[in-house]
Amino acid sequence: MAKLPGSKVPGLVKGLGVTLKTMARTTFPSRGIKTLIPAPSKGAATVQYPHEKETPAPRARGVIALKEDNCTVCMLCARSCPDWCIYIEGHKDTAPPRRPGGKPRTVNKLDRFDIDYALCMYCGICVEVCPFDALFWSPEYEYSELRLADLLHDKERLGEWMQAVPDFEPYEAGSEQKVRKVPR
Amino acid sequence: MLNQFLLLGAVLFCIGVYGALAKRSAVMVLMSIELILNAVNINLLAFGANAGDPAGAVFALFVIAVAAAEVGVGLAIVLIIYRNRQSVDLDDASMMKG
Amino acid sequence: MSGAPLATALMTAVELSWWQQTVLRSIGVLVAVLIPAGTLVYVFLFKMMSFMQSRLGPMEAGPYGSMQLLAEVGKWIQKEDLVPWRADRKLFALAPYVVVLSVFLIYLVVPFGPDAWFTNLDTGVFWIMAVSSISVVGILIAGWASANKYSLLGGLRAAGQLIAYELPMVLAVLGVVIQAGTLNLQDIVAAQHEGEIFGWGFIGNPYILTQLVGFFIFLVATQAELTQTPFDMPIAESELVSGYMTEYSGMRFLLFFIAEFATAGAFSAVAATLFLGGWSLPWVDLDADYMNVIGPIVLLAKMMLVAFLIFWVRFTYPRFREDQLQQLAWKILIPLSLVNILATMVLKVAF
Amino acid sequence: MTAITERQQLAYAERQAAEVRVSVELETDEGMTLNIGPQHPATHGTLRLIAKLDGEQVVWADVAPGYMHRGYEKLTEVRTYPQVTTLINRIDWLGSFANEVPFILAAEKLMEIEAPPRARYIRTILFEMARIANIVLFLGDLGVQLGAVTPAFYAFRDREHVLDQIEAVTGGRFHPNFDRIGGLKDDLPKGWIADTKAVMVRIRSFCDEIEDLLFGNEIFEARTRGIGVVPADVGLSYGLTGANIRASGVDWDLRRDGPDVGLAHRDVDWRVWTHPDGDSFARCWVRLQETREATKIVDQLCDGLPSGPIMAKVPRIIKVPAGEAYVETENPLGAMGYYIVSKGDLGPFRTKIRSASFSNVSIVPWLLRGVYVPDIITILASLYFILGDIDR
Amino acid sequence: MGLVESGKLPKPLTSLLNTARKYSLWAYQWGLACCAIEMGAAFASPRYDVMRLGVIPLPASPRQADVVVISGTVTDKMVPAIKRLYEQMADPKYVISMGSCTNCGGPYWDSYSVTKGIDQIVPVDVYVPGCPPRPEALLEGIVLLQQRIGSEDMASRWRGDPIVVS
Amino acid sequence: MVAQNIFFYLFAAVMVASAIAVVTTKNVVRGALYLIVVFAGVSAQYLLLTAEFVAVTQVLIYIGAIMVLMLFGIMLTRAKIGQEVNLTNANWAVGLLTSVLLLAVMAYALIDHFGDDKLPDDLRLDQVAGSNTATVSDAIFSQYLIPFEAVSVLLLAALVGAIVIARKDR
Amino acid sequence: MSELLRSYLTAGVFLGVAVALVAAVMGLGRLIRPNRPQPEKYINYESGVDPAGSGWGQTQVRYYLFALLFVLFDVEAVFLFPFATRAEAYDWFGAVEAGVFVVILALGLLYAWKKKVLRWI
Ligand code: SF4
Ligand code: SF4
Ligand code: SF4
Repeated sequence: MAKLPGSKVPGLVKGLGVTLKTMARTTFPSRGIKTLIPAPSKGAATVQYPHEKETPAPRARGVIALKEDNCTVCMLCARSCPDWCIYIEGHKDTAPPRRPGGKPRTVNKLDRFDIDYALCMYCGICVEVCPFDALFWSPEYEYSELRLADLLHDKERLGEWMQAVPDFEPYEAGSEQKVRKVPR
Repeated sequence: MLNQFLLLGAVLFCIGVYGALAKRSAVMVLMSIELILNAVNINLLAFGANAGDPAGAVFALFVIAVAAAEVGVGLAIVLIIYRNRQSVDLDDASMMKG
Repeated sequence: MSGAPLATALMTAVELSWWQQTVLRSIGVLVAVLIPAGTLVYVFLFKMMSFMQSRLGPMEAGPYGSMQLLAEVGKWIQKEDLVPWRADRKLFALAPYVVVLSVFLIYLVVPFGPDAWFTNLDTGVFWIMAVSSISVVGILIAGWASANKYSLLGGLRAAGQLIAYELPMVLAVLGVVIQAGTLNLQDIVAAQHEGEIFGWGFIGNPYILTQLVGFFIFLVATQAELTQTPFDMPIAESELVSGYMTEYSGMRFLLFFIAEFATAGAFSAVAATLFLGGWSLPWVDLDADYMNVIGPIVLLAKMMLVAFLIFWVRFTYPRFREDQLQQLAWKILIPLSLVNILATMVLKVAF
Repeated sequence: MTAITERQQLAYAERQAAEVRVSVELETDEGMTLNIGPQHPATHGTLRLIAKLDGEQVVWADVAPGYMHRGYEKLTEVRTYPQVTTLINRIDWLGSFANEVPFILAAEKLMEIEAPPRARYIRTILFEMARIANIVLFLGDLGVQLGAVTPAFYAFRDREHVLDQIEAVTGGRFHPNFDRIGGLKDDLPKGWIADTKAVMVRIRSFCDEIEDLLFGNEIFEARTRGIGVVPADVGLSYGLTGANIRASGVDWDLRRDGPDVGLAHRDVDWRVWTHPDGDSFARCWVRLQETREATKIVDQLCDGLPSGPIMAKVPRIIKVPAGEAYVETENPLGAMGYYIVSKGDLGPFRTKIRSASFSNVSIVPWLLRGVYVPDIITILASLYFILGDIDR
Repeated sequence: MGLVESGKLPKPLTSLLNTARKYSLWAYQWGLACCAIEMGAAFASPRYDVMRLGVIPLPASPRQADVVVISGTVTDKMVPAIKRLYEQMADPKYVISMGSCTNCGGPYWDSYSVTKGIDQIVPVDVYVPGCPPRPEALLEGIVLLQQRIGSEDMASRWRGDPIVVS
Repeated sequence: MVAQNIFFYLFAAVMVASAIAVVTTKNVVRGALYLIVVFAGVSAQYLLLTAEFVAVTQVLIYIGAIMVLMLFGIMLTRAKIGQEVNLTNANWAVGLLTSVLLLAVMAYALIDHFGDDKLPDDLRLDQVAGSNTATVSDAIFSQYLIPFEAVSVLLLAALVGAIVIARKDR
Repeated sequence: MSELLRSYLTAGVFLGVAVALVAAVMGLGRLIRPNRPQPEKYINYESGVDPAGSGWGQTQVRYYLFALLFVLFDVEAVFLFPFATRAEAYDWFGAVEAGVFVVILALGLLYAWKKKVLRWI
């Protein structure tokens, strides 16, 4: 491979060509008749963040949302979390019977469910192990803080993320997986 | 009016001479020599102006050229001295021959 | 009356004393230095570079980021400027001044119109060459006074490179001078306007046509003098942090920064004057009064053209290695320009 | 600022003293020493290189690693297998998914589980896409190291699309944690294959662009050709792997020549590129070609993707039977392998990680002797190591 | 001793200076680990193009940097270097802590060689969560920092007393 | 004329001061910088003598070239920063004496001889085409042609010599 | 005072003004910039570790040689400039003379080239 294939034109010129082409494409994106009007903000690959935002993939692991009603304080997530960054406290409580006349059930009520996002490594194990569909991933990512302590989200805050949880997408052809539903 | 230039030249010249005699660092000596040459140039131009003759300017140019050559060779020698024995001190340079 | 003032109108309107004029003109030069420098930074460093990389560049500060530069200046002014303990304080402070001033002095002799020039030296081009070589000293001082390895290496490299490319530049200019038969920039412009190529004087004779070799040598040399890619060894970020600027911060760094782009402007202006006919337009009467107004615009346009070439290359190429850089200068450019000179002499005399 | 604890202050002082000592003893003898790193802009990540210069020429150089040591092999001993999987994403952080594969394969080997074909194919696809994401970044970074800013921007521009695809499947831009013992966490979302093919086309055009912009450039060639030549035998004796050794003309690629570890590379046709020169240019060039090959592999696999389950039968609580297994695969940076010792409980008893970059940098002191300062950067860039992969 | 520290600056001038600082943040190019790649994406990827916000990733020397994004795993061996680099930056200077590792150890919370949180070493202005945070998350952090700068009282920051990190 | 005088004395003062600084400073690099100041002054004096071309040449060659060479030389010989060695040798007194005497003699001679000479009221060194450069050029290419060619040979010789010396033993 | 001097005096005045302005801005900066000394702020930047040694290195002779070449050729250029302004007037005679001048120095470059000075040592 002494010489590169097909470099008849001196590489220096070629290089200039590449950059110039990109510049032209950026400044004058092909928009039919309006092409001649420079419109860099259309031509550039840029998503101007504070003003416009791209939508991450539905599976994106942005932030964990908690469906509080589903959580039976079983602690599986907390125990399988590699960072031990889930803090759960609960107490037993009696709920009215399902059928009238039945005897009251005992249910576990959440007192505290915190996830420390300063420590979380976004691995998704907790969501995976949760047997009762209480944890979901939301692609939301905008929760930077000025104080480290604020990165600890309590169960209310985690609950709020539920709105941002998208539905699961259908699978590619040839798959045998069943599409799950997000409890609303 | 003329000799104020000449006097200036003279002063610079003498400062140069002093430096050339009294300095140890070879580089400093070279600088002093530059001073001398400049003094000479001033005189040349002064006389030239006095006579309204470009010859002064021309010779000043020649002197500058010579100075350039002189610095070049001079510094080269200094470098050799330095490389041979990590110092540019003329006192011990003169002590050992070469 | 001294060398004609910034604009004759100014003179006739109010009869200013020579001193006042001069001060006014000096401020004029400063403006003329800063405006192009600023434009270059914004148009090329920010916008053009971004577009070439399919980005947008500064957008938030002002509409399309037009206020960005003001922000920069405001920021740098309130930035603490540090002097390392081991540095030589006085020289450390002196260096940026030397560099900046050498740039300012270049602008002093560039004409913008038949009467719109600051001072019309008989030794125009020669003067430019002389003052532009002063910056080398400044850079050497900066590198030395910082007492930092990166700075020292960077400073020496920069100096070595600047002098290596000063020479081709001087020689390339020499070709033009031989053709124009004068050092005075104003006359050179005139010569290009009235000149003719072997008797064919349709658009006059912008020397880019007859001095093409010289023009390219000049461009390459300029690129190197600006220490821009592919010749940015002295400030090679991935090798010598920021070269001789490593220890500088605050206003002093801003000075270097301005100097860099002011130099870019200066050399493109010089190139435009020497090779593209300066402020003159073909078929337009040279000493028409309105040229005092149009001239600067024309010159700026030509300047931008040259600057575009320079920056286009800057954003495209990787950088040379130190030795390759020197070899290019000594083994190709200088012999080439020598030949160019000889050829020009012969032709000049022959025709 | 929160006060530094006693312990930290002590440690701090100690380390500073150590640094000074290194520097001083280097300074005692002639010439000047240049510290490149720990956070020299050139080394993304924090390799520290100490070079002794004569003028601009390196007379002696050594690498001071350990600035990114995170104690992986120790950490794996206190994690369960699923937790280890997510942890080791972060070893070579550019080709994350590629890190999971050999570990999972080793575990599967111990448990004598076969992942179903569909899982194997998707694994391989993601494996190759990790390689693309990795090397595309290398190509861009290369430009920056050599002073050309633009290639980096192009690289990041087109890399984004690959990451988008990876994220669409795994949910992580480059820390997927998607591989599971016995299969995969989830299946592909709808329309993914079509998008991926489009992206592969983009990547190929990017390769052409880079070839015009950088590789065709005479300056680039002048900078890299004949610089940092690694003879095949020296390279082998230093344990170079991957593109670095292939660039020295050794035609050896685990994906083709290694034992069949259960990836789908053998089902598709592609070629292994080599280069006779063994200099910096060769290394970069080989990587460029590998990117192209990778895109081809992905395309073919996408076409031939079998249907079926993505998970074999595995117990809910994974306990790996006692035993030892070693599996290595051809990662973007070279051969990467895990040696797992299991005592039959939830996590590995001991893990030895063989990472490619570590052996790749071990040649640096030999390679840097007698080169110029600017070439240091070229050579380091073309060797292409990743700090996390060196120090683990 | 500048006017600013003595806090003798008229309000409008202060806000003017703040605005200037806000839109000209030179970021020091410095990557530590995986997060550095996402930072690189935010800085160098045309899709995110941090230059729009006035963050200019030019300087290679801390002397000319205004903000440093500490991105990635901070090992104990790295700490002194980080501290020195921070201190070598010229005031006013800001720090963005990016990623779980930098925030407080992240995946290596139980590792023997990793520093659990950079804010033990240098004062941090903005914490960006994520492992790695996606580039937009970093952009959000930067916007947050800009808001902070815009409304900050320089006197209190620069009167020499260290910034308290709560 | 008056203005000329003012400027002359101004520059002269600066020059003499920095010239003395050159030979007395303890730091070689600083010395070099003072020397640059002297050169600038000299060039200004040339201007006062209307030798425009030579003045600019002075800047180009002395400041732009020779001093750079000097600085290189200094840095090659390891001028340490803030290094305060005694650069003056044992017999500086002799040197001082010599130069002072020399100055006295010269001053006497000069004042005695040129005491009352005036420079022509408007100095004009630009007879040819009103350009000083052209004048110089004509002078060179008429009666000083041989020296002109000699200079080129001299430069060549210097080049060869310097290279031979500097490249010895490497 | 004569045209010439005035035109250069302009340069002088301009220098003064420029320096004054720059200095003024510097002063402004001094007024509004902070000043927070920190223990390590003033140590030289060396990639974050203690600067090894004094920060001084012996540089190569090659720099000197290049500088030397530059000086000599610069002088040559100086002599060529006046000629250039009058090239026409001298006709062939001048051209030949100058040609000889250039060629002789070109020989010098050639010599340096042959002596491998131009190669990076
Ligand atoms: S994502 Fe991982 S680290 Fe974060 S809370 Fe869940 S299990 Fe723990
Ligand atoms: S695993 Fe699910 S149900 Fe159990 S505690 Fe966690 S969130 Fe609640
Ligand atoms: S936070 Fe996560 S992605 Fe960032 S450096 Fe740490 S491990 Fe890597």
